[in-house]
Amino acid sequence: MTLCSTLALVLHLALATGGVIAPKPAPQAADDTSGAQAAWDQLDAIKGEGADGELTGEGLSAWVDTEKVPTLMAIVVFGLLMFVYQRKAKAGQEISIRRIAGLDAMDEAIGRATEMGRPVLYVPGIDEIKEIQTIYSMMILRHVARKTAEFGTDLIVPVKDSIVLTFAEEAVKAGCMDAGRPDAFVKDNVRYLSNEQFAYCAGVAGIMAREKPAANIMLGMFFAESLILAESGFMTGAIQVAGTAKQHQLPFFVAACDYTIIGEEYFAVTAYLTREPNLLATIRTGDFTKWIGITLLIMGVVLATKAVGAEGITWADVFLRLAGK
Amino acid sequence: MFLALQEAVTEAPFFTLDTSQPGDVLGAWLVCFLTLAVFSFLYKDNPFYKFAEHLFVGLGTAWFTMKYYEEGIVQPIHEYITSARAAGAAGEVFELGGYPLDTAWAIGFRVVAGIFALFLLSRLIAPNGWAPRWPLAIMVGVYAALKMTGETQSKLVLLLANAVAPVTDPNKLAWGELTQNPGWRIENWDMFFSFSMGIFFVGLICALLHFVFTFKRTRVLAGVSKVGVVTLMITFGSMFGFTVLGRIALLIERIDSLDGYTDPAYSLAGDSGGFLTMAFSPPILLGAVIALTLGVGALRGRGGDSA
Amino acid sequence: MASLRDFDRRWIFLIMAVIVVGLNVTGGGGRLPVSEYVHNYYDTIEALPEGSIVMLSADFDPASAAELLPAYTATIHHLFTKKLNIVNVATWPAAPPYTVSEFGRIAPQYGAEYGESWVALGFLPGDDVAMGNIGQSLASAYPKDDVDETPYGDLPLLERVGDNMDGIDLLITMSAGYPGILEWIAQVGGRYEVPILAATTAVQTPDLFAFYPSQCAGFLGAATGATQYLQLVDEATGGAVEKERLVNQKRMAVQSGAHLFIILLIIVGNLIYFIGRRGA
Amino acid sequence: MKREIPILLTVLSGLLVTLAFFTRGENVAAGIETHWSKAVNAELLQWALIFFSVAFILGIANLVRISLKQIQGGGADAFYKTVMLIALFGYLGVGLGEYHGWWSFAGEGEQPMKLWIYDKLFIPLQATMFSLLAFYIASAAFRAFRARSLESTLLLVAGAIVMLGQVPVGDQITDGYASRWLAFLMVYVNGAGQKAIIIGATLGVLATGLRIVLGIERSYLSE
Repeated sequence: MTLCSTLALVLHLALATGGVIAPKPAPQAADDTSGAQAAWDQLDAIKGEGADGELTGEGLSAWVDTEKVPTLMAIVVFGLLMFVYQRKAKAGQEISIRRIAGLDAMDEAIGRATEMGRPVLYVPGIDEIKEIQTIYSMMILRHVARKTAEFGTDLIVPVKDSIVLTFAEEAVKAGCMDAGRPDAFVKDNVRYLSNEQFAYCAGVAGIMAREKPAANIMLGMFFAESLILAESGFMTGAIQVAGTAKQHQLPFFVAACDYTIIGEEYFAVTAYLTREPNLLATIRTGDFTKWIGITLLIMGVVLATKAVGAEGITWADVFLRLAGK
Repeated sequence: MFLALQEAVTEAPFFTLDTSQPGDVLGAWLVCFLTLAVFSFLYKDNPFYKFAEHLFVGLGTAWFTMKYYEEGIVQPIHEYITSARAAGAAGEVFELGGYPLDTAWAIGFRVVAGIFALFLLSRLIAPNGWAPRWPLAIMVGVYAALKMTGETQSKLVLLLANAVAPVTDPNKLAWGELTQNPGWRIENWDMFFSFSMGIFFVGLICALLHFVFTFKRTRVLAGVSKVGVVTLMITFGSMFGFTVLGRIALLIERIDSLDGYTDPAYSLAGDSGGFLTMAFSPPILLGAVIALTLGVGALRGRGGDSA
Repeated sequence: MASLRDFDRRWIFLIMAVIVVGLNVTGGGGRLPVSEYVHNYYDTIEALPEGSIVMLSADFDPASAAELLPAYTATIHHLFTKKLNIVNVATWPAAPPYTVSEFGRIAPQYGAEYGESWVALGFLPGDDVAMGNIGQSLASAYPKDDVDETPYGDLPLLERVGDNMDGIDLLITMSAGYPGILEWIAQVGGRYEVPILAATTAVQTPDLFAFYPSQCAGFLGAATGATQYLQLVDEATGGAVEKERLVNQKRMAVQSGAHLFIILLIIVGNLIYFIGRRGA
Repeated sequence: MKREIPILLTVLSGLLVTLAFFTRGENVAAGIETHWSKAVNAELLQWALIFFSVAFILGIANLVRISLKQIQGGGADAFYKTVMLIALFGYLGVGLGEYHGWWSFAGEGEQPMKLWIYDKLFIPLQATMFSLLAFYIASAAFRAFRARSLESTLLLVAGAIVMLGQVPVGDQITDGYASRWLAFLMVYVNGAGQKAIIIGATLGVLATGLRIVLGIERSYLSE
C-alpha cells in the first residue's frame, strides 16, 4: 500500500506542478509522398474503385466486398500457418506450453472432491450454442467428465439453454466413455434450470447451498450473474476455478475465485489439458499471429507519426487502407 | 415521501390496461410484494423468495417461448411460405437476401428446414438417435462461421487498424482538462500526449505478449508479460469501478420505485393522510408483513433453508 | 481469516440498505463537474444547423432503463430545443414503448409534428445484421413506420432522408449492451461518414474509451454522464428537465455514499486480512 | 456414415456462410448484381433460427418433466413447482391467445394483458434480481478483494479511483483530481488493456471457428 500511495503522490505532484522540460523540435513533416500516391492509385485499380471510392465494377470489386479483403487475408494466413504447424507437430516437433495455474488446480480440486465424497459442479456459462465459448466449454466438459468418471465422483452440470443441454449430455456421456465407465453417466445430473438469467443463477446458487459441491468449475460465457455465482460458491468454501474470455466478468472472478483463467488463456485450455499436438499447433498459430500483429502495429505507428503534418496521400494512408480502414 | 420521478397520483383504479393511466392499485401491490420478496433473500432463503423465484422461472420461460414461437416458427415458416406463395401467384419477383429466386425453390428450402426441425424433436422419442445431430451440426457450422468472420473483421483487423495513431500530433491534446497546464506544452508538441500514447502502446503490446503461450519463456518475455499483467489488472480495476456504479444505480432506482408506491392513492387506509395512510401503503405494509413472518419463523427456529 | 469467513455478511447488506435508503430520504446533491466526453456529446449536437436530421436508436430494455432513460429524455429535449429532426429506430424489442411514451410527452411541448419533425420506425430484429441493413437501405429495412403503418415514402421527413445513411447528419444510440454502440461503430461508423454519439450503461462505458474520440465523438458514460448532461440541457432549455436533473443529482449523492462505503469495506477487509496474517 | 454426415453438414454450412461474408451485395451504379451466396446465407440463418426455436420446446419438455417428477414425489418444493407450472402455462395461454386473436382482455387503445403481466410481475422481479448485485459486490469487497500482490493492489487502487472519480464526493476529497486520474486511466491504460483482451479472445474465436468450419474439430459431436 505504501508503494501505491507514493506512486499516487508522485503522479499528483507531477500533474499539479507541471514542470520545465527542455524544448524539443516539432515533428518533421513527411518528405516525399509521390511514391505513396502511386501505390494508392495501384490499390484503386486492383480493388476496382474510382478516385472518390465509388465502385467501377472491375477488378476485385466485381464480386468481392473489397472492404473485407484484409479480413479474408487474416483468415487465410491464419489457416495456412495452422496447416504448417500441424504438419510439423505431426512430424514430431514438440511444442511446449507455459504454465496455467488455474488448470493445474482443476485436477487437484476434483481429487479433493473425491476425498470428501462431495460432487463437482461444472457451470458452462449461460450463453447459447451459437457462442463459440459455449461450444468450447462443451469440449472442456468432456475432459472434466472423464476425470470425474475416473475418480468416481459425481458431476453436476446445470445449463441455461435447451440446446446446450443436449450438447452437455453428449459431452458428459462421451467423457464417461473415454474413461471406460459409461455407467458413470447420470442423466439427471445434467440439468436444465431455466432460460432466465437470474432464475438460472438462483437455481445454481441453490445447488451450491444444498448439495455443497467441493469444487466449482465455471468455464464459458458469463454475464452479470458471475458475481453471484462466485460469491455463492465462496460461501460454501468450495475450491473455485473460473475462466472466461468475456472481459467484463473477469474482475469478479479474479476477486472471488481461487484461480482464474483470463481471456485468451481460456482458448488454450483443451490444448493444455490434453497436450494433443494438433491443438498445441493451433495455439502456436495464435502466438505467431500475435507477433505479426504487433509488428504491423509498430510499423503503422512509425508511419503515422512520420506522416503528421504531411499533405496529400502518405504511406500511412496506404498502410491503413491495406489494413482495412 | 421524497423526491421521485413518478407523478403524484390522486386516485388510481383497481385494475386497468389503459397505459395513459398513471397506474393501478393491483399492480402497485404486486410490484411491491415481488420486489420485497426478492430482497428478502438477502436475509435468507425463505418461502417468499422461493415463491417469487418460481414465479419468475415460469414467467421467464413462457416469455421466451412466445418470443421464439412468434419470431422463430410462425414468421420464418408459416408467414414466409404464405408470402412466397402469394408472390408466386402474382408473378412478382421474390427476393431472398437481395437475390431473386424462383418461389418453388424458396418454399422447397423452407420445407426441408421444417423436416430437419422435426429431426430435432425426434429426441423426445429416441434420445440416442442419429436424427437430431443433423440440424445441430448445421447450427454449429452456421454460427461458428458467422462469429469467425464477423469478429475477425471488427475485433481483430479493424481494432488493430484503429489502434494505429501517431505518437505526436499538434492538433491533439491529451487528458483533456489535465493539459491546461502550459508547462507541458512546448510549441506545437504536447508532451503529455506523447507520454500517454507511449503508455498506451507499451501497455497494449505487453498485454498481448502476456497471451503468448508456446514461445520460450525467456526473462525478457517474462518481464514483458509482467507489465502486461499490470495493464490488465488496472483495466479490470476500472471495469470493477464502473460495474459498482451501475449496480448501485439499479438499486437506487428500485428504492425510488418502491418509494413512489407510498403515494396515498395506493394505500389501504385511503388518502386520509397522516400515519395510517403511510403505514398501510404497499411497500411499508408488505415490508412489515414479510419482516414479521421471517422474524417469527426465526424465533421458532423453523424458517426455510439457510442462505 | 476464519473469523472473516464466519462473519455474517448480512450486516454489510443491512448497512448498505440503510445508507441507500437514508441518503435517499435526506436528499441533497449538488452540481457535478462536466467531463470532456460529455461536453463533446453536448457540443456535437449544438454544432448541428437547424433542420438537420438525427437518427436516435433506442437499444435498451426495462432492466437498463434506470441508467439510460434520463439520458434519453434529456437528449430528446435537447434535439427539439435545437429544432433538429429525429428518426427513431430500435434494435431491442422492448425499447419502442419508451419511444412512444417519451415523445408523446415531450414533442407537444415543442410543437413538433409527427412526420415533419420526428418519426418512429420501431424495432428491427437481427442485431448487428439489422444495423447493417439500416445503414445500407433505411427504406427496405423499414417499409412502414411504427405508429400507424404509413409507407416509408409518404412521410415528409423520411422523404428528405432519402434511402440511406447519407441523409442522416448524426447517429445517437442509447446503448445497453449487445447490440449497441460497438455494433453501430462496426456496422455503420466504419462505412458511412456519420458521426456517432452514445449514452451507455456503466458496464459498457470502459469499452468505449477504446473508440473515443476517433470512432465515437462523445458519450454519456453511465449515470454520471447522464447527470452531467442533464445539467447542461437544463441550462440550455431554461429548466425543461429540472425535475430529472434534481432527481439524478440526488441519486449521485446517494451513489457517493455507497461508493465510499464499498471503498471502506475494501480497506477494512484488507486490514483484517493483513493483521491476521501477521498474527499467524 | 453416422459420423460423416453431421461433419459434412457442419463444414458445408460453415463454408457457405463464410463465403457469403466476403461476396458483394447489389451495387446499381457499378452494375454489380447480388452474389448467389447471399441468398444461401440468408436461408441458412433462417434455418438456424428455426432449429433454435424448435429446440426450445425440448428445454421446456425437460423442465416440465423434472418439475412433474418433483411434484409427484411430494416434498417441500412441490408447492413452488406447481406455482411455476401455473405461471408457465397460464402466461403461455394468455400470450398465445392474444397473439392469434383467440381472446383479448384489452379495450380499444389499451395494452394487451401479456404486457401488463410483463410490467407488473416480470420487470420488478428481474430488476430487483439485478439490484441484489449491489449487495453482493459490497460483501465481495469486504471478504474477497485482497491486496495479495502488486497486481491485485493495482486492481484495487484503480477500482477505487474509478469509484471516486465518478461521484461528486470524489472530487471534493481530492480537490478535483479524482476525475482527472480517471480520465487518464480510462483512455490510456484501460484502452490498451481492453484492446489486448479483445484481440486475444478474437484469435481464440478465429482458431476454434476455423477448426470447426474446416472439420478439424469434431469433439463437440460424440462418436
